[in-house]
Amino acid sequence: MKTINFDHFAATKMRPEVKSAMEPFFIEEYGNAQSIHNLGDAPREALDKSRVQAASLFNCASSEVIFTSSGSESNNLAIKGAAFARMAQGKHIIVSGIEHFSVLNAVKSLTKLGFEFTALPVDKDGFVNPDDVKNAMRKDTILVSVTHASNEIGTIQNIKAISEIVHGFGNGAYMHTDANTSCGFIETDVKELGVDMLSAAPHRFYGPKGAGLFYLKKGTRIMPLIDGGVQEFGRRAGTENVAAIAGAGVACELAKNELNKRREHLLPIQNHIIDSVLSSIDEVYLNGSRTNRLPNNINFVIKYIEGESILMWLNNSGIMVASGSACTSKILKSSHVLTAIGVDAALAQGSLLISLGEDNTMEDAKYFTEQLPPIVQKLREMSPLYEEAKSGK
Amino acid sequence: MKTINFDHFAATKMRPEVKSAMEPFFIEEYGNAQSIHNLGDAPREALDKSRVQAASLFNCASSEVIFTSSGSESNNLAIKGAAFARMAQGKHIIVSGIEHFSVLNAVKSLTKLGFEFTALPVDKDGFVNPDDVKNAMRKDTILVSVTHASNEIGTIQNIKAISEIVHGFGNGAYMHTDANTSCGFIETDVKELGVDMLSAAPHRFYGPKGAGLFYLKKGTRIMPLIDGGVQEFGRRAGTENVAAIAGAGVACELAKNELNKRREHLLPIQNHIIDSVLSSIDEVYLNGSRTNRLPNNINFVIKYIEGESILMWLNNSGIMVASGSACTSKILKSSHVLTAIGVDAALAQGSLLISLGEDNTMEDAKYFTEQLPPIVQKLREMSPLYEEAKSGK
Amino acid sequence: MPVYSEKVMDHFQHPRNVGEITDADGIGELGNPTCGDIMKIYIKVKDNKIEDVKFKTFGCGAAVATSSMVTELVKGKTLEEAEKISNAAVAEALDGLPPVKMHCSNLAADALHLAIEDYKSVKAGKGHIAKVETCDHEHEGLDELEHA
Amino acid sequence: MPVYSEKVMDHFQHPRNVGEITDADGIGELGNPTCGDIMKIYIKVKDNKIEDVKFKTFGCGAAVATSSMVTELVKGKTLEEAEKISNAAVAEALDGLPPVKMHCSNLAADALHLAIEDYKSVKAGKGHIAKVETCDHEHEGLDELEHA
Ligand SMILES: Cc1ncc(COP(=O)(O)O)c(C=O)c1O
Ligand SMILES: Cc1ncc(COP(=O)(O)O)c(C=O)c1O
Repeated sequence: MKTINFDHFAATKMRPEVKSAMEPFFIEEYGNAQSIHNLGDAPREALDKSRVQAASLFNCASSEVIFTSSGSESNNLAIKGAAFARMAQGKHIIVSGIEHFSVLNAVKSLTKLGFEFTALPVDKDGFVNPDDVKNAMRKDTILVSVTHASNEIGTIQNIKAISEIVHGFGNGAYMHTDANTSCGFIETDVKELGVDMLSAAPHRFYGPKGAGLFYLKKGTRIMPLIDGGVQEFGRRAGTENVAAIAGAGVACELAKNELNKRREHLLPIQNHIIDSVLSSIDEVYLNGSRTNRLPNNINFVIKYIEGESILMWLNNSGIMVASGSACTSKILKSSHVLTAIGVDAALAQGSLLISLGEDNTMEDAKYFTEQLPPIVQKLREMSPLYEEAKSGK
Repeated sequence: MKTINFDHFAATKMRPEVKSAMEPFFIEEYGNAQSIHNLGDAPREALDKSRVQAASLFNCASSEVIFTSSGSESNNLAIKGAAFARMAQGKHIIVSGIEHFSVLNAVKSLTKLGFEFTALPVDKDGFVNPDDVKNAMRKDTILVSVTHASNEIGTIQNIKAISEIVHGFGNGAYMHTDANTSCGFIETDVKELGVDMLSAAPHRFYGPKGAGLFYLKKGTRIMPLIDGGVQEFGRRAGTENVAAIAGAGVACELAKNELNKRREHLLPIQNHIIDSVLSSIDEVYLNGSRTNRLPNNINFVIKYIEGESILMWLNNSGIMVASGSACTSKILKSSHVLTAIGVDAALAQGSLLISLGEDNTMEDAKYFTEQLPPIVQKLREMSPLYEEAKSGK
Repeated sequence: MPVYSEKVMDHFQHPRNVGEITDADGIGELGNPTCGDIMKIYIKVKDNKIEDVKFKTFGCGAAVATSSMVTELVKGKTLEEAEKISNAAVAEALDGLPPVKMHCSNLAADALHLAIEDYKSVKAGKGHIAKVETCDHEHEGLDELEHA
Repeated sequence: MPVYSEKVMDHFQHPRNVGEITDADGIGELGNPTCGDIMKIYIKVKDNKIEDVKFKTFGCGAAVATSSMVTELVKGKTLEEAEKISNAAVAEALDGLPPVKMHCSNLAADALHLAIEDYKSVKAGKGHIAKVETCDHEHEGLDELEHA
């Protein structure tokens, strides 16, 4: 049976070009990029090249690119790094309520060290209102972090407007955006976005696991999360994962070149799935903005049934999806993003999260929209909630 | 020309078995280990397997193994993680003066948050005196970190004795050891060492870059360095670098099986180089303990000449070495380890750091001991210091 | 998806005794949609034996499989025998459940016991018992994972 | 090791004018072994021209190459011409130096100027000038790298 990956937010298949760029650095060119003898040459050049490729995707200088190990590390570096560097100026941080846990838990853990944070509300489509940012800004606000596009509901924020407010406040507060979901699929031009820091994860756009990207605008002060040697301009110590970084660079180059092509490929598939599911199954809702949305994200709530069961049945049909239900989450809580946009906790159990990628075809979409309705039917027939609803209880 | 890697502390060549274990996880099994659909199966199993392999090397439970991205990250997790988790108990940390920068700079950066540290002296061979640990312990000491074996002078510390003192003090202080240089070459049995935390770096023993190991004894409380998802038992968030972790596991298994073989292979080569250099070149000294020493480390001081120049001439002969000279360090300071064992700053410029590995042969050693004396001679003839010394100035 | 045993997968994909019993003698309902699982078990009792049993479940794979398994285990058993079946026994009959599911989706025996209680309550003229709302598994998952 | 240009490597491997001039007219010595580099330049002056020049250097590749290059650049030049040669000009003649070396090992022109000063001091009857201890490049390297 064919495997259809409709869960690209969990994993994308690395491009062959990416793998080829990594290959020399496993065995032949195994040297340390910091070595000044010959074994360091090829690794050092690979890092330089990759930095240029990433810088081109972000429209920044290569000296503003720092390689980390993951999107979570980049987010933690932004939040904790800026917090520790600027604690003399203040201890207040603003985030949106729909940030990824690597942002939310980072700010929560800072509260143990005396920091405070404001979590901004979002509207029913998941948008942060820039006016709310303005109202939340305080003299002691040192950092604002708002995710570029939600990894659950795909809503794309108006980061430019938020950055302008943050910088316009005039107290030197930094603006960070978590672009771990958006990067590779929509523009992530740091000048256009107006941010001081940006996090991205090449493994989300056909690059390797093990490399994260971090844009740090010249002049932005952070403390390292990982102290030690001078790697990454003294901002992130540790022997560099040369192969992963080399691959990450290629993934950035591909992303830059293919952004339009990717959108054109994904949009019809996304549209087909949304339209077909909404019309063929009753009591199903789309979460997130219908228009200002990533081209590769779809999030439904299917009433009366539970996500893990849907996921397991789809898995049986060779279709891999995710869910924001409590049962599918390792912390056994349903999605805080769905809660933030006002989805009732019981309804959130029926969440279905589809994320598309370059390997998906319109046939995949059609196969999925055929497979889903009978699964929903079967699970609803087994559901005491559906029974109650039908009997009017 | 043949390339002889005498700088294995910078980089070791990955074993083919390690590469094979990684291979499936680049493209075919590209899934996310956290996915509950089929794409998550192989990655999850790979992590489990690798954890067992690492646990076997450390003689601990697999639930006590946490994968990080590097030795530096493991060290930072130990130091900052324990500091933040236990700051209510106290804010004093003890380290040795010859720790790696990923330990030293981590404690230094904690001082900005109100922590204090004591850096213990070492004797001329680089040993920490356990009595000094005893004297440095305070009621508010929460953590002691001493490197298992020095990455510069190879001296192996008596960690067991130090752990006993730390735990015997009775205030609940934790004991961490940085085994990033020792692991894979001497025993790193955490029960035997008596430590609560241990850091290790598979890329140092024929494993891949991009994976670090961290042993965290059951019951030991730390705060994550990277907050976010539930990966690594909630101790280290971020999409797992499955390939690197799979490779790391194999490197651990190989290390466990080959520890004796490695020592038997390395010792004669080490001995030949030490004996030959000390007898064929005058005014050369060996740094570090002659007996209680890693089998793969050699550290000389060659008077009157400078490390980078030696390194460049050896590089010309196909021999890759390192140095603790200021010129070879990216922070432009000569080795703090040599300073700590009492080597004069000027002498430290002539430091030559040789680290051996499985690809080295006795022929390599002989070739090196032939090549070195004329290089030393040439550089000394060019050296104003040598001129002064000879003329008795 | 081998997080689940083959037996769990079998019961999930081919659940036994799904449905309602319109003239049930006892109904046990347990759970809370907020937390993810609701189980409803219907029993038909004759001569102190569970003559028929059916279930409806809203929940994850483990919830469905444990519901299915408990119905299979108790069919034809006396009430006393049925009361002795524990959640742990159900999990064991399924060749185990992943640790994270042990305490949250492993409630089918409890639902069965409620159905028996309901039957007894009605028989004693006390009427039906209430649905039981559980959410004891709503917790910070990370705390669970503490090395403590 | 292409951190260094080919010209640097050439001068490092084939340093020009290594040695001492026993009856030198001027000697300039600069540096400090603690920081890594010491350069000593000997000049022989005739008719206001640098007739001969030799050097000894303790230091890294850049230190050796800049010493060698400066001797090549000034041989036969007038003292005035030689005084105009800057460290930057030496680095440029070598097709550049890695940034980290620019300020620490790029002192050969300074040493040459000291040799000329020494020559003038002796000629003026004021005796030899002192060796100059420099360690201005001793700094926290990381600060250098600050994004500031
Ligand atoms: C003793 C010691 N600690 C820490 C490290 C840092 O390890 P990594 O380079 O993997 O971050 C090293 C590495 O080189 C080391 O030798
Ligand atoms: C929006 C967002 N932020 C952060 C992350 C964390 O990235 P990583 O898994 O690479 O640590 C993710 C990843 O899944 C994400 O979607």
